[in-house]
Amino acid sequence: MTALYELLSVQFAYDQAMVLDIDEFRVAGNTITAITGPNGCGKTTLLNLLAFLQLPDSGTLNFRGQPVNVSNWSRLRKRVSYVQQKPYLLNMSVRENVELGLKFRNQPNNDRRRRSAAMLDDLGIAHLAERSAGELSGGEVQKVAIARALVLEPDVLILDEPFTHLDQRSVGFFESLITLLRDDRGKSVVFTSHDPIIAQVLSDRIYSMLNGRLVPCAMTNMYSGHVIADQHLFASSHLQIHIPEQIQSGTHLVIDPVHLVLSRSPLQSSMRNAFQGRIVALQEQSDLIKVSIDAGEHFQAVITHEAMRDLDIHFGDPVWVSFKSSAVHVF
Amino acid sequence: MTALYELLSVQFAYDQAMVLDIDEFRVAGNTITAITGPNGCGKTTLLNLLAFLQLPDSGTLNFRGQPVNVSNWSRLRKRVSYVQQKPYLLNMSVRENVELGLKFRNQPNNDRRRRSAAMLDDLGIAHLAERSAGELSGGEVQKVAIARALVLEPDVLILDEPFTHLDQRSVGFFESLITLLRDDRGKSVVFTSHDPIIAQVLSDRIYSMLNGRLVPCAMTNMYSGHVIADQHLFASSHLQIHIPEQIQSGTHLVIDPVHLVLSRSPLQSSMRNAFQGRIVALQEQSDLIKVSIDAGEHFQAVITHEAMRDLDIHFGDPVWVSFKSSAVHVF
Amino acid sequence: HARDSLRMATTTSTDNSGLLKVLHPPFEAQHDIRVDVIAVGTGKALRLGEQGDVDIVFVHAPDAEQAFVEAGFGVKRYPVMHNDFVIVGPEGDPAGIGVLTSASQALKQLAESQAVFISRGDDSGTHKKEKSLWNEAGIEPGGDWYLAVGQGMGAVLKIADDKGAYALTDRGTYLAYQDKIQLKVVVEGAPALFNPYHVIMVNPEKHPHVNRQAAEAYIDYIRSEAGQLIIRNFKVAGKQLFHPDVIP
Amino acid sequence: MDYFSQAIAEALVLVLSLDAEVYTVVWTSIYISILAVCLAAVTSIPLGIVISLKSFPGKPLLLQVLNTLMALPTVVVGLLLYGLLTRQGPLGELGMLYTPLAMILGQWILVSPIICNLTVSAVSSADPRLHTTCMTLGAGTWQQGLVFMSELRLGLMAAVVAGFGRAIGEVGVAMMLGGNIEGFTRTMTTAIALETSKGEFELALALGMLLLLVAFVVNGFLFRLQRKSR
Amino acid sequence: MDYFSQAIAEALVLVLSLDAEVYTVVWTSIYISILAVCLAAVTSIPLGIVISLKSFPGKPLLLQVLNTLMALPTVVVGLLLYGLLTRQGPLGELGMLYTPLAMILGQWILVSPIICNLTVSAVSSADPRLHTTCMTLGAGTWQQGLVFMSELRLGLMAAVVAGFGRAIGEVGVAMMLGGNIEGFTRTMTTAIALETSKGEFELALALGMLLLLVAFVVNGFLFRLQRKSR
Ligand SMILES: Nc1ncnc2c1ncn2[C@@H]1O[C@H](COP(=O)(O)OP(=O)(O)OP(=O)(O)O)[C@@H](O)[C@H]1O
Ligand SMILES: Nc1ncnc2c1ncn2[C@@H]1O[C@H](COP(=O)(O)OP(=O)(O)OP(=O)(O)O)[C@@H](O)[C@H]1O
Ligand SMILES: [Mg+2]
Ligand SMILES: [Mg+2]
Repeated sequence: MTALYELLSVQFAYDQAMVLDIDEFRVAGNTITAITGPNGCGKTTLLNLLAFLQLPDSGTLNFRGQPVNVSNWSRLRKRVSYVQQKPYLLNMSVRENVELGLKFRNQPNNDRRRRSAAMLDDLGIAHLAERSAGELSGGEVQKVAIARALVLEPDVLILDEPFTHLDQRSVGFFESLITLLRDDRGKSVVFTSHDPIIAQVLSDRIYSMLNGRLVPCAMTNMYSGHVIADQHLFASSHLQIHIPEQIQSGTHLVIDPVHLVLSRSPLQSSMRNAFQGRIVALQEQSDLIKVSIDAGEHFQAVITHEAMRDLDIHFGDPVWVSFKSSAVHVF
Repeated sequence: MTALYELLSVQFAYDQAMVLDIDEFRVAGNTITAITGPNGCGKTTLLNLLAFLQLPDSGTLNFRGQPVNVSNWSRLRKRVSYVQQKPYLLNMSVRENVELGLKFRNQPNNDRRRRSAAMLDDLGIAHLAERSAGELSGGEVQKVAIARALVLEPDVLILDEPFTHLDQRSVGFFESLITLLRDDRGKSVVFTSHDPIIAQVLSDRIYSMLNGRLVPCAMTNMYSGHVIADQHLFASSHLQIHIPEQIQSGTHLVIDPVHLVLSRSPLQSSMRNAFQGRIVALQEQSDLIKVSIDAGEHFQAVITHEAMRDLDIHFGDPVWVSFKSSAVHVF
Repeated sequence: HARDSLRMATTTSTDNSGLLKVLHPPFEAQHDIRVDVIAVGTGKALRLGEQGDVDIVFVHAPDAEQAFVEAGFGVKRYPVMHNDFVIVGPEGDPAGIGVLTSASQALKQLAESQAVFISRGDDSGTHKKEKSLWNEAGIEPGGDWYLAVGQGMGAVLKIADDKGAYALTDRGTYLAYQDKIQLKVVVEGAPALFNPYHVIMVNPEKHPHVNRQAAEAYIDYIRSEAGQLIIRNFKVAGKQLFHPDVIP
Repeated sequence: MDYFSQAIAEALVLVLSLDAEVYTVVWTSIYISILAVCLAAVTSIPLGIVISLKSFPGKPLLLQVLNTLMALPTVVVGLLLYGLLTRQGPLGELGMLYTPLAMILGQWILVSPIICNLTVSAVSSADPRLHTTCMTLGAGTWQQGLVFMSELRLGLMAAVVAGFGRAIGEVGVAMMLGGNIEGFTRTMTTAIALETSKGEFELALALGMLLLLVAFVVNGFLFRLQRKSR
Repeated sequence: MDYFSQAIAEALVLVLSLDAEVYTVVWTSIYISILAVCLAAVTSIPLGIVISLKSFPGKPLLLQVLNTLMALPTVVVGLLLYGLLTRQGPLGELGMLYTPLAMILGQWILVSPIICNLTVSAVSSADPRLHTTCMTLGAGTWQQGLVFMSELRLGLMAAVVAGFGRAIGEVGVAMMLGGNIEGFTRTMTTAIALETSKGEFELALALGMLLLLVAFVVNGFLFRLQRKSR
């Protein structure tokens, strides 16, 4: 099966400053993809490409195997919906805003009415339908913007920090809605978030961005520091971590939580890195448990309930964290 | 000592719709106050009053004991800084934006330069100083807006969802900055947030809002349902909770986390409410531990390390949650 | 407009006097023709004829008219009526030209005394007359005292009044403005101040769409006894403005 | 102040007398300028939107030219069209000179740069997210134009009102192309010019007041229209 | 097309001959209209900002009146000021009639409603957060006005350009209050009117082209100014 999106050697710059520099990035269909990363790393810019608002300066952007260019992008735009980071509502009623995309698709009037009403009802903002868009609270604006995108029932939903301004109940609702879109409707979702937990829980794939580059893993275990080249070490403020020999430079190091191994005592193994720490947080998450360990740096590991029981580790207990040098990304 | 803010019988309506209806609300000086609540409950409207952007339709709004009115509010505005929910940057450079408030206060040019440069440096956005405000990412805009408010060194800082769009590192930084402003500089902060953990960790006082009314406690343990009046019970979807006799109606019930009592076995006590559950999350927070219990409804309790040790409870263990009927708020 | 129409270009002074308002209705009723009057400067009126945008022109600039006909733009000039130019000036006549009977002498004296003179400066009939008078006097006017304002007659009178200056004007416009200004007639009746009006049909050979029938009917009418009597009887402020040329 | 009180008195007489001649002149002014402005709005608003949304080489130059065209004196527009419509001119055969149609054409040319420029300014001052929002919702070119019109209605209404003021208050085009023919192409402004040249300043001023009254009523009507469309 | 080619040829001659007389006329046009527009901008932009930010009873009426004043025919402005400045009038003693000063005054009156209205429209179309941001930062009334001017500079520049176009292209005020006195108050537009009345249409048109050229240069200058101020 061809990928939904395929980006190869894509670069993008505003004025002179290079903002995106992506070697290879693929999004499979019927998946949820999360993108996290610090402010200004290029998340929004990437989503602008995925929503066909901008074209790469160089490189290839394919959608379902088809190269995107100025001649087809306005047509392709009708197959994706994009909720921008700071959504703009038009100076009309909430209902008219939600119906706008349907109007552009020349849906008949009563059909538009029905679908917008159902959507507003679903999102619990039916009472706002006839309110002017200028008279909404921050969270209400966000909900209307999401409704405006969802009502189009697009193949792909692109959401830039969709949960900002939403209260907890709404966040929960949208989380299940997004999962439902993937599971029951076969849709795909790409979203950004600064909340690593939401990104982790919700997505099939997490990508981290830094300075315009994509790294396929969560930002959870990210440390900044420098490479000590001839010793094959990475020095963060509190730890020295073994890294693969070929890596010569980089200022950030990331470890995927699933590659962390926990044990009550030091392990005799091929894993070059092993640190002792203390369990400072435990959290149930779907069928897994997220464990936070303070070992100079904070590590987050994800283990099963059985593993937890077998290990017999508890909140506050000392514990060892080990991982192979090949499990780290340096960039 | 007179309160910093005092609101008595304050009401505010947009057009016809009543949005604020506050019996009594006081903010003490040199404290951090958090306000949480669902979308559209009136948080922003309340902050607009506290920032002297609007006056109540009726009731009294006092600032340091002095009634606020149209003749003094523009003067009082110079003593508070307000970061709005969706901050607006002017179409000039970042530095000029940050210096704007100082310019309005007729600070000399070199003083403005120095203070804005220092502030941008503190917030890690010195490299953005000469960038045009229109060319920033979402989080960068938020940081500039916060810098623009902080550089004025106001007595009172009012922040509407200040952590939206910020990456995790920046959130952490601003959290410590806010604490520092209170502890070392004697300032006061009022902020809103949808993140109950941030609200809890950061503030001296948490208020919850619902439908324009203020309730002085966190939203963490909030359940919706209805009052069964003659039995003095509140029925949520999963539990029935004993409530004070005088309460006749209400659709929401809230329990302050600090009033929850945990035990390994049922307690013989005056506490009318006792439910059995299971520990599903543990999290270290400053000197305390936050415990989440699933007992039909989710309860969040806060206990000390010693209490945790004495009780000898662990992740996944069964546990009893008890509280007095007088510990609940119904509204 | 279903009715047949005759387009006439005329000078502002003719139209402004109000003569056409009484002269035309009998003609229009009799021939069921509507006369569309386009009142503009003399130069522009002749130009509109040249371009073929009107059927007939009714102006007072003998030399220009001559040239117009000779160039073949117009068929023939018919004298219709005349009145006269006058030189007006501030009360008391500070330049003392009122005693002179020759217009060019009067202008010469004006130039010598450096009294302010306002000129139309717009190549209109009046302006052309003024230039020929200066010519006769052998003077090339210029300097601070000579202001060419390039406007209509009324505006010139207003400016002259404001500045306490002299000006050459047709009598009709002066009579119309008499109440609004303090200027007085200082020189009149000199033969050189004669001001004849002619009507000319635009040449249908050059411009085939010219409404020849109506134009000829109009010329006949305006030179008929009926037309001429209306001209003679037309009065502004109790004074006769125009003297018919066909009837005595 | 005799001058002004007399002018006001004459204005009252004009309004109250309901003279058929005055009525014709007022009506000619109104319908010609309204038609010209409608024509200009229909052509120039879309043009302005397109110009400001597209980027193409020579755009700054085009904008500067459009700005410059706002300085077109009415007489020059009159002269230009005269050159086309005179019997000798390329369109002379149509016999359009000295008809209301010619005046409408002239005022259209006069008003178009104003409406076009102010449209460009309204679009450029709009929130840039308006454009991207339209794109993300899949708007076609036409649909996007309609959305812009509705979203920028305040600014566009100001453009139309400015254009209307220009059209109803101008005299050069009406004079050159209409010819100020009584009962046919005489408008309030050409009548004012005529009375002024006759020295009937008070009457001219009274006509001017009448013109402002008419403009006031038309603007009130436009305002109501705008408020309704909200 | 003889008419137009002749006009273009005459325009070239006008520009290339650098005739002192032509130069005087061009310069008179420029300095009078620029001074009038500066005066109008200085008075009407602040006024427009205040009007749109304050709410007071009668505001809709005031706005409608301001809109109406955009329809002021130039001749009517001329008549009004004439009534004041004529020797018999209340300000006659000043002897201002038929001077450049009177023309500047007249064009100021003419242009002010345009700039004021377009300012109101620019402020009303601005993001409402601009106002609240100023307030939260503690801006005084004056400071806020300055911020609005800088923030809305695009729209305000459009207002000024429209006003300049109106001023340099108008003829009624220049004619009535300036008197078209050669070498003193003759502007390009009054010269055009004069040549037109003489029937020298080609020369008039050539002058019109010259006027547009001048306006083009001035607008280019304004643009550069605006870009610099960014
Ligand atoms: N219009 C623009 N012109 C110039 N630079 C821009 C523009 N928009 C964004 N940038 C810069 O490009 C970089 C990437 O911006 P982008 O908005 O993609 O970041 P982001 O990852 O979405 O950040 P955030 O988490 O703050 O939303 C940033 O450094 C930003 O300053
Ligand atoms: N300008 C306005 N005109 C009319 N109603 C308004 C206006 N602004 C807000 N409201 C309404 O007032 C109520 C309170 O709004 P407010 O912005 O204070 O909510 P909030 O608690 O800040 O919500 P959020 O969490 O979404 O930011 C909402 O129902 C909102 O729809
Ligand atoms: Mg972003
Ligand atoms: Mg809010």
